[in-house]
Amino acid sequence: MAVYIKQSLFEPFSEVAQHQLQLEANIGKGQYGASTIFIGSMRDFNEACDVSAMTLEYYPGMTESALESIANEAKEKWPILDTLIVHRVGDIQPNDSIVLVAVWSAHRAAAYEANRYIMEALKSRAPFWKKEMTTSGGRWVEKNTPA
Amino acid sequence: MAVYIKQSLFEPFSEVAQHQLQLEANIGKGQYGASTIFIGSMRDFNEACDVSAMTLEYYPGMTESALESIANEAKEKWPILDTLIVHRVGDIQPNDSIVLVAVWSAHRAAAYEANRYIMEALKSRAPFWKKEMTTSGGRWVEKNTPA
Amino acid sequence: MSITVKFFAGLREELNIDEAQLDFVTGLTALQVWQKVTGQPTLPTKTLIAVNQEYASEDITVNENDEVAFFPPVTGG
Amino acid sequence: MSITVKFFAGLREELNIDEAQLDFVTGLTALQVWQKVTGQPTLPTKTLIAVNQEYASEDITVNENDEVAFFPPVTGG
Repeated sequence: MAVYIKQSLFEPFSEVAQHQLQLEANIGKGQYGASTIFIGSMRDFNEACDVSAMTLEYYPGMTESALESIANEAKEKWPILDTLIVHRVGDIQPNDSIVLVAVWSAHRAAAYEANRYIMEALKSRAPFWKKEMTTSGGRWVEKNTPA
Repeated sequence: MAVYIKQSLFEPFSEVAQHQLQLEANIGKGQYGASTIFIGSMRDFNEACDVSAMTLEYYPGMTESALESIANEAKEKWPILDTLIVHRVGDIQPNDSIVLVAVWSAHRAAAYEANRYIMEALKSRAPFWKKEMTTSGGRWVEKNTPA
Repeated sequence: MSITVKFFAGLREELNIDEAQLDFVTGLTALQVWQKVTGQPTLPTKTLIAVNQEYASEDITVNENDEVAFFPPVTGG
Repeated sequence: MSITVKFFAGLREELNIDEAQLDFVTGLTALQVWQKVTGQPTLPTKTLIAVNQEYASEDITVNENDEVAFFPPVTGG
């Protein structure tokens, strides 16, 4: 179970691959039969509404512990073997990865459901705030899309 | 939208990364905000029931078109931008990746739901058959786990 | 003018037939194809049928040059 | 003996306060902490409160050395 806040660009596939090697070292190979990965990235709204970049603020300390609580809740609700949550903060460019959630389990239902649970909980409870940079200045995103 | 049948070991993260580069070349960067990846791999049942390896048979031609139909159905049901399905056949060792499903979309709900839909449809309709190799010989898996 | 008949997985091994050619006769159903090739009156429970690589039922009428396949429940993924 | 008060995102910018220290008084609620630091009688609609980095309501009583944070609805992910 790991949570990382990244101040600069991260490469989601290598983060997952690296974590998976650690998992295999810890619990042995061939223990998980299913893994799910969600990657959220910054869309390029340039033409539609002039958003050219974004800044993500967080609450150092509380953000990490909120993400750890969410991962623990998922582990209590589903028979999962491991989770990885990576979230970017700071200045973000279009197409950059913002969030990565990976879940490993023996069977697919738990991997799908726990992954979605973590993402929905993260969106509603983890202290992150997005500010969009437009041609007319910055504006704070007021609420998250429900899905 | 791509479907690949692999006769030998494949590396899921590089398959997804490669397909994503093609997608970005086709539709431009920053078009998708969400992607989901499911990876099913062979578990190691050595201690529990002596399964040391597996062989996966398929129906060349029908298998590919069944997977393409499933991907098309997902595209009709959800607003998704692209899908990638990779499935291994032939002789498989514990920990090898068996199946990879990746979905790209603007928002997360479609990416999660379409990915799960593709996996459930693949499990129930795509012509693949697993034969487990045990110390007392081979045995065909009789039915798929529901989830 | 013939029909190609294929068997997969456990069914292929039990029958010891991978692929067979059958002379075409007008009005032939998938079940009759099974009967002619295997000599068995009925399909084993849960056997699936595909005609030209699409799922079909045992009473479907086949055409010349069709490919008819019989196989057990699928277990991929 | 004090309380650390933090503000984030839009609230931080509007109030132009990042962090403040407040003298501790027994029985102080989170709402009173807000009032003392900002001079405003009520919290803006939807403002969230965390005490020692856990979500709390405005009527929670704070203790000495607590960290009290105020911030708008979260928009991560």
